[in-house]
Amino acid sequence: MSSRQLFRPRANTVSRIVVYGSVPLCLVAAAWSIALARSSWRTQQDRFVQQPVPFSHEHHVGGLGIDCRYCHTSVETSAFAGMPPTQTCMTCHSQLWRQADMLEPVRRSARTGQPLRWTRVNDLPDFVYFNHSVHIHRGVPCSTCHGRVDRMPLMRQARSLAMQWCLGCHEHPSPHIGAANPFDPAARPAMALGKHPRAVLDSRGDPLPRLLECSICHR
Amino acid sequence: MSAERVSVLKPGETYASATDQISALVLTEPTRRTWVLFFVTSAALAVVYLYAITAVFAIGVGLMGINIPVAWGWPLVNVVWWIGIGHAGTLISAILLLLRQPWRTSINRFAEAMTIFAAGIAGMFPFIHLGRPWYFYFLLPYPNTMTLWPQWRSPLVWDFFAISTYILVSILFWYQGLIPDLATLRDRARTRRTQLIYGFLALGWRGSIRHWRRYETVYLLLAGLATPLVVSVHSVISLDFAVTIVPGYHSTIFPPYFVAGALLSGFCMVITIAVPLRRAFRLEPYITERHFDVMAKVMLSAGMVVIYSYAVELFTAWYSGDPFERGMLVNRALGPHATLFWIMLAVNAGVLQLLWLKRVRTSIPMLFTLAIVINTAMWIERYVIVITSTQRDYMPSAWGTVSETHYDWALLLGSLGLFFFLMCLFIRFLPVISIHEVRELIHEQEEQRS
Amino acid sequence: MSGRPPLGLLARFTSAEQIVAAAKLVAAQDYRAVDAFSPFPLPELSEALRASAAGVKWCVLIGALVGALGGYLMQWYTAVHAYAFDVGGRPLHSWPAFIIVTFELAVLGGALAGFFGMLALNGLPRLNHPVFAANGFQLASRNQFFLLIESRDRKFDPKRTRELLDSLGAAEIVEVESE
Amino acid sequence: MPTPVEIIQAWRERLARAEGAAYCDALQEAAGDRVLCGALQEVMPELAHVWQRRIDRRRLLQLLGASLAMSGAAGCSRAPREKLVPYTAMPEGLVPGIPQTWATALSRGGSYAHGVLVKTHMGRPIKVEGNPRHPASRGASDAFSQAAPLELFDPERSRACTRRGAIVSSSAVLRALAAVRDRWSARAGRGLAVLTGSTSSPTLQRQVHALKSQLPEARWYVHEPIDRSSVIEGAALAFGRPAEPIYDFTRARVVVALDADFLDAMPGHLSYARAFADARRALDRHDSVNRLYAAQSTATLVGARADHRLSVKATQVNGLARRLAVLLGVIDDGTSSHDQEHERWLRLAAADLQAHQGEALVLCGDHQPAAVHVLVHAINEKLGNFGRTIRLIDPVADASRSNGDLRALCARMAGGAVDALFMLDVNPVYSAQADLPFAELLSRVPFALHSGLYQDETAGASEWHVPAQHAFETWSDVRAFDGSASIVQPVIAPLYPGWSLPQWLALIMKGEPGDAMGIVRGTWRALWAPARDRDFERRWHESLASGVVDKSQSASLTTALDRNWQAHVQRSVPSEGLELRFTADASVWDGRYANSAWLQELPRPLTSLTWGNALLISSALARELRVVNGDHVSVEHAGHELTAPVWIMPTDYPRHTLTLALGYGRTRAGEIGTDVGVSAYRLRTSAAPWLGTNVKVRAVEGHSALAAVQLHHEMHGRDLARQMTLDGFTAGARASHSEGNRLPSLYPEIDRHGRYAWGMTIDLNACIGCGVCTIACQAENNIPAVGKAQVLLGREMHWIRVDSNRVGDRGEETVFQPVPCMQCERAPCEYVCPVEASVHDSEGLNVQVYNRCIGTRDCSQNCPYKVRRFNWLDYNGYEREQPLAAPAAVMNPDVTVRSRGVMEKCTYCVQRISRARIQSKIEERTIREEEVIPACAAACPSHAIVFGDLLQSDQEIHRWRGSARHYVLLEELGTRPRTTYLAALRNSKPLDDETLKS
Repeated sequence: MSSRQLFRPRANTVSRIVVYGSVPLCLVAAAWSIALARSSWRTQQDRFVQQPVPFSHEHHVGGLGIDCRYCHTSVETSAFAGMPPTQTCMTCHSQLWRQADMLEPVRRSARTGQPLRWTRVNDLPDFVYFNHSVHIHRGVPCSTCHGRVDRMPLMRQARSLAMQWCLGCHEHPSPHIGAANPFDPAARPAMALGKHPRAVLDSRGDPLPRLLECSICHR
Repeated sequence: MSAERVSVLKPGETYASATDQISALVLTEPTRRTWVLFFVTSAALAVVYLYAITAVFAIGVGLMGINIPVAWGWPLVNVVWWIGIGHAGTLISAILLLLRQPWRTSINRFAEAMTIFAAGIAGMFPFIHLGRPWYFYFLLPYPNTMTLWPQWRSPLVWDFFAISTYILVSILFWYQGLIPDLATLRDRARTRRTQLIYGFLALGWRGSIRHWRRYETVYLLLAGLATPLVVSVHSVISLDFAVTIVPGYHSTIFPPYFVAGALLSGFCMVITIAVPLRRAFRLEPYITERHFDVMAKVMLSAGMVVIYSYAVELFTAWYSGDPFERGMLVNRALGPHATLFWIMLAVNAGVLQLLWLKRVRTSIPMLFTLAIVINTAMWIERYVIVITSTQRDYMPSAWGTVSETHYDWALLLGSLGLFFFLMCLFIRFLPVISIHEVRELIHEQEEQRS
Repeated sequence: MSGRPPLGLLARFTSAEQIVAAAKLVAAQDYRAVDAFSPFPLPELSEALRASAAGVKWCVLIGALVGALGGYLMQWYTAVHAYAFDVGGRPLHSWPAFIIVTFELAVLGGALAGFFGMLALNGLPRLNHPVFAANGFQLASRNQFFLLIESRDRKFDPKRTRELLDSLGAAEIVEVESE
Repeated sequence: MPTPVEIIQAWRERLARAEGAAYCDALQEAAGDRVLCGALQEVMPELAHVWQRRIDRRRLLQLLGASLAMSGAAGCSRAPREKLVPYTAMPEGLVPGIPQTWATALSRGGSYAHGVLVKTHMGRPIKVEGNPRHPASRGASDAFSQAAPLELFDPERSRACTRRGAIVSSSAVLRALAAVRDRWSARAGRGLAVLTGSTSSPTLQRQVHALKSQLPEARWYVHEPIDRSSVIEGAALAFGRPAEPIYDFTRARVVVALDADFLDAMPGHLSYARAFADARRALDRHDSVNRLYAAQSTATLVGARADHRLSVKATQVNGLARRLAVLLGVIDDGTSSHDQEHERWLRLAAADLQAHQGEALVLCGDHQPAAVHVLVHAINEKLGNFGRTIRLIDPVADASRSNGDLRALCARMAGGAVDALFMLDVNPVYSAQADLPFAELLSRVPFALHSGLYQDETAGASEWHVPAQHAFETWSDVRAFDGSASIVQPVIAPLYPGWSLPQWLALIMKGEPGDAMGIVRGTWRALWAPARDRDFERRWHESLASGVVDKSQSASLTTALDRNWQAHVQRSVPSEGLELRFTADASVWDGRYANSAWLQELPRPLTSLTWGNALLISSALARELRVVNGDHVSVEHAGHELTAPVWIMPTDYPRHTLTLALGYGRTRAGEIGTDVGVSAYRLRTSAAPWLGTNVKVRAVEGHSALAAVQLHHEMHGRDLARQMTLDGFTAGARASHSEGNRLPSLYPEIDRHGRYAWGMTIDLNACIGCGVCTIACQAENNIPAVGKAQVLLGREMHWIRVDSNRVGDRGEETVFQPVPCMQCERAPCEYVCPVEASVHDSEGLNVQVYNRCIGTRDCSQNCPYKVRRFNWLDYNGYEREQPLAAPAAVMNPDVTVRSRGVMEKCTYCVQRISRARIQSKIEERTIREEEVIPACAAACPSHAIVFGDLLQSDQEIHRWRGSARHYVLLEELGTRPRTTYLAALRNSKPLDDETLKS
């Protein structure tokens, strides 16, 4: 049998990296996957999507100052805020920008009766039951979840919409509610204006922990 | 004591002969036809296993024989059975080490391997049985965007931790035991490739006496940790059942009952493997009749505890006067699966008694058959516990049962295939007997003589 | 041969008794930088060379404590504070239910710490070590016993040390090159 | 308007252009695009079978895929972003996301309607509730109306006009029609025959009248497999004019039902069940409780609930009625019943009736011959029950203008006098009596047209088929058992081409369908004859809004017994040998509902059989024949033979009677309904449609597995479904063993600080075991049907099961027990769940978080009530096509559709609670009692389920829980259920000797 070394000295380092490095490696992998779940790649946050018509909230809300409810009619009464029917667009655009190519899909829809097909931007999983009306009624400003749409030339998802994010408010609702006019893009919750909405909530609704229960959002 | 120590090994063995002979099994021994036969058959079964798992994942657990009320079927039976088999290894290596039982030396290595493979397979079944296995990680405590954590009151979570800890610790224990022998193989290996492989796995072990000192200490401490662990594992498994309110599950005797059952089936499996191994690789000098005799005694004592547990269950049911408990027993004895119940009793309470006879304990063929028969009966015992309990529990209107499907069989036989497949590989590539401990034993024997 | 002084002298003994006796004498002549290699643990030998295992014991203890404490705190925090659920009306802090996971993690912690501690304190893995180059050292894993006196020992003297080892009945004495 | 070819070409190009996810979108859209579907139908009639079978996207994709390279298919791996498709013009009054409710009416079988409220979601009808303002419903509904939305969206509904199976355009039908019209209109309608089911529609009656006057030679025939002809005939014999009796159970202290299942089989059964239950509600021990005597010739719900039950042959009922009449002195006739048991039962009943003149009620089953009805009328007359507990009205389904039934039609067809036959909403080829060669005669008719919801047997046998419109798609009107009328209004635009019944009559008379609403309005304008147009509009809208036409129930007839009524009384001797009873099926009625997976899987009352019928036989007979459940026997009756599997009934089932339900053995019902069970029509003769006598039965080779849901009806001495005797109850006994004290527990008491504490209580004394709660729950909660094979494995998914438990010394009495989730306060299912998928909320709900569940099933293992259900396979068709999966359109958007591997269970309709909670928060008030009613409680005919908030002491549930009948199921387990029970009551008459003295 050879009496020569089986391994070169370098092998020591290699083997130590392999043995002792395995543990940190696992941790890094875990951290990476945890980070990935929060990345915008996963949550689709701040991603722009192709729409049939490049509708600009910045122009209509910020510029013209049209109220949210003009298009999203059921936001105060229903779970679903509502998407404007073609008619709503045509109330103005039968007069304004009648030739604009940009608006051709709208006019076609009005002509043929074939609806516009928008791509959902703020999309919750089917097993989550979010209700707009009750949040509006509690005075949660639209901007809390949708961001400053009056500054969005194209619509994008302003928040991660992860459960963690929902719970952020549901755990401590007080700082997020009681806005005088939730529809004002610049609306701010009561607390930010020095009022105390905690009382507001209790006088109206359930004890706070209720808001963390599964059955509030899942059915 | 001393008399024992001597008689464990056949006399006349030296460091050199032991070292050469055992390492030769791995390094120089030509591949035998029996081994190939075993290997191919078990590999084939392992493929069946993989197929069945894939199908169940892709189509649903509905492929197996389960329903409401019998929502836990063969997979759970298999978990309990395999985990039981996974007990003997650690017991032999850890507890007997603490008890300074020299006879463990020749069998602990492959018993530990057996433990790891069995526990690993046992660990797979809970996931096979999950409705949505792709979400298994919900059981892990990790920071997630739902801010949810495991529900720590659930015995299933305890299980998850117990089994994974058990597997990890067993692997550590086993690997540490291997290190000096890997060094031995490194030094005996003829080809460069094998030298490099064993050399790397040996982590550069050079037998320094200072290393040996720490090595021994940690080995003892690991044994000390593994001992309560091995007892805890099957106790925790038993809690899956014991903490429920199902008649036939809800019973305080379960933890010792399950541990004893585990030892019984575990030792059955050790014997089942030891016999052919010994024959095939001429290990008679190292695995002697005495080993079998002792293992048989362990089986017997464990078996008696199991019988006692049966008795306690019967007594409690009768003495409590609880109609549901009684109904459960009536169902076991006369219900749809009564035959299995009686087979279980006949074998585990009846046939087992043969082990009182020394003739039986020392006759290898008889012991071998007994081991296999009892192990089967132990599987049946788990079947009786898991399935016949919810089959007819509180509300007769909800009673019902369901019978197994091809997939249940495929998963059971397949898992056996995988197990023996891994054993074959182990036998071929690693020393089946702890070489350095044999050397130590020889050394002690010499000291005795001088 | 490199210019640097050799690592030390390696003496081969053929039996356990010999090397134990030898080690005792060498220690008596208060050589400090001495190591021995044997195919199996020899308690007398390690005593002779005052090999200590205190370190690994601490590793295991600390590992186990960290596991246990971490385990229990994790359960308590997640179940009571992070996200408290009403589970069948059970108390949030159901300590009896937390014991098992705590125990399992204690064992896991201890085992991991023990194993890796043992490797670390032994300076393993170390695939390349001068003694491997020494002639016939492979037998250290078979039936031969080796005693190494390192040249860094202040009492080390190439000539006298070799004589000493000779007198102790070494079957063979080789010089181990330094790395 | 582009040609079909162009349309398809356009799609080809669009798909060819699309890539990846966009490609998926396009395909999805294509699958949904009706224009494209229509086009494909027209250009590829060879694909007709595809349209006749279930549509499913995948098959459509295959078709499209075949015509172009599936280049972008790889993109399907990642789910495409969802689309938002707003209206182009928003319908007025619609608020997206908030369901609308419309009042209309549905009729079980053909004629007798009950009012319903249809909940539509974004225009899709998804749930049906009873209409509280409708006399026949009183808020309850039956299984068929619960399944109506599924029927509406059944992809196997007939979707196109066909001629000999090939798809043709509706214009082609009109052309062909025009041709034949010329022929008959030239001959005053000679050769024209119209076949419909029996109808109570005023509009149809008016149109038929018009048809007759316009075309005197035209013929109208009525074919209703399950009719009441003998009832009407009986009244005619007794009173000299056709009439129907209406019962008032609230006033009846003693009810004697002679083979009469008024809880299930009779028109008005919903309101009867409610009235009957109310009359024995007895929360307090001083409340009065009625007493029910029931003689039954097969297993019936009335028999199960009876205080005194008697099992007889159907032919013995006449004898019983006679004897009863004798005992009451109605007629005199020496013969006394030979059978001691019968005599005893009769004397008890007679004594009770005597004691309660004017507040008693005797009734007999619709299937009993007219002679028995005559006797019963006489008895009621004698007891002075008319005007009190019973009144007569004109027949609701007036058939006086008809030229007879199928037999008459066959005779005419045989004479070759029919050259144009319209079969509207009927399926005679399947349901014709065995002795009528209808199919054969039909083949000789030159012009045969069938209109129906499905491409059924008759459609297959007739040259022309036109899809009919579903009751939710069209205008019509219909009347209830008491004559009150409802306007049937559409709640959704027709999904497929076709015409409604009124339009068909218009087509036949005028040649064009006209507009259905106009026709119906015409009728009511004529009926109301309003002074001013405004009055009409007001009444019209009131009727639509309330769902019932005000003051439209028929007036009571004041008629005395006909002078020589006794002439019609018969002295029929009971038949020797075996008798064969035909019954309407609880799930498919006469076969028309056969293609509904929900109904097929709904356990039949008492037997708990699903997916098919079986020949019910007594255990004694089974012993003679040496057969076990499922073994085949051959039944031979009047020269017709049929092989059927047997189902053995418990001890109290009449020994010499076989029972076979109608409506099975369909051959062209669709993928779901075809070849399920055996067709009783093959044994049924037009001479005796309800009863076969001298039936021969012998065991033959063969066995078929019968999918029963409940395998054990005995309780093995466990006190689960409890029953008290009325005497015990009035004496102050309690049903609960713990006397209301809570059992001790090692755990600290729970205070959940909830604003509400929901609870449910189920009255076993009111439950009639009909099982409507089960299917109502299924419809509300998107519960999948799993099919016979899975049911056989014990994997049915119903969240609330109705156990029928045998109680009493000989297990001869039945107590029904609906078992939903108990919502235990100390739920055993929760602490074993490793992932918090099963947790509690502060309002006491044991919630199941589907999206968190990983399917360990430990919760079900640990549930002592075994009320949890598991998705063993992909039942909802997420991953691959599932023939039984309900179409997405019918799904309730408020409830998660569960995927494979998830545990599910009753959560007190948490979606309804949430909706109410949110509304109450917005209005800053607490939830009102009537705001949250779970689907099961809402549908229950007998108001056996009450739900409410335990914290608001003024709610009904508190009165229920205060009752001495209140108890907790398996209380000793300490699970603290929120769902509790009221024990059933048995009000048997004490045996005093003089009543028994003969």
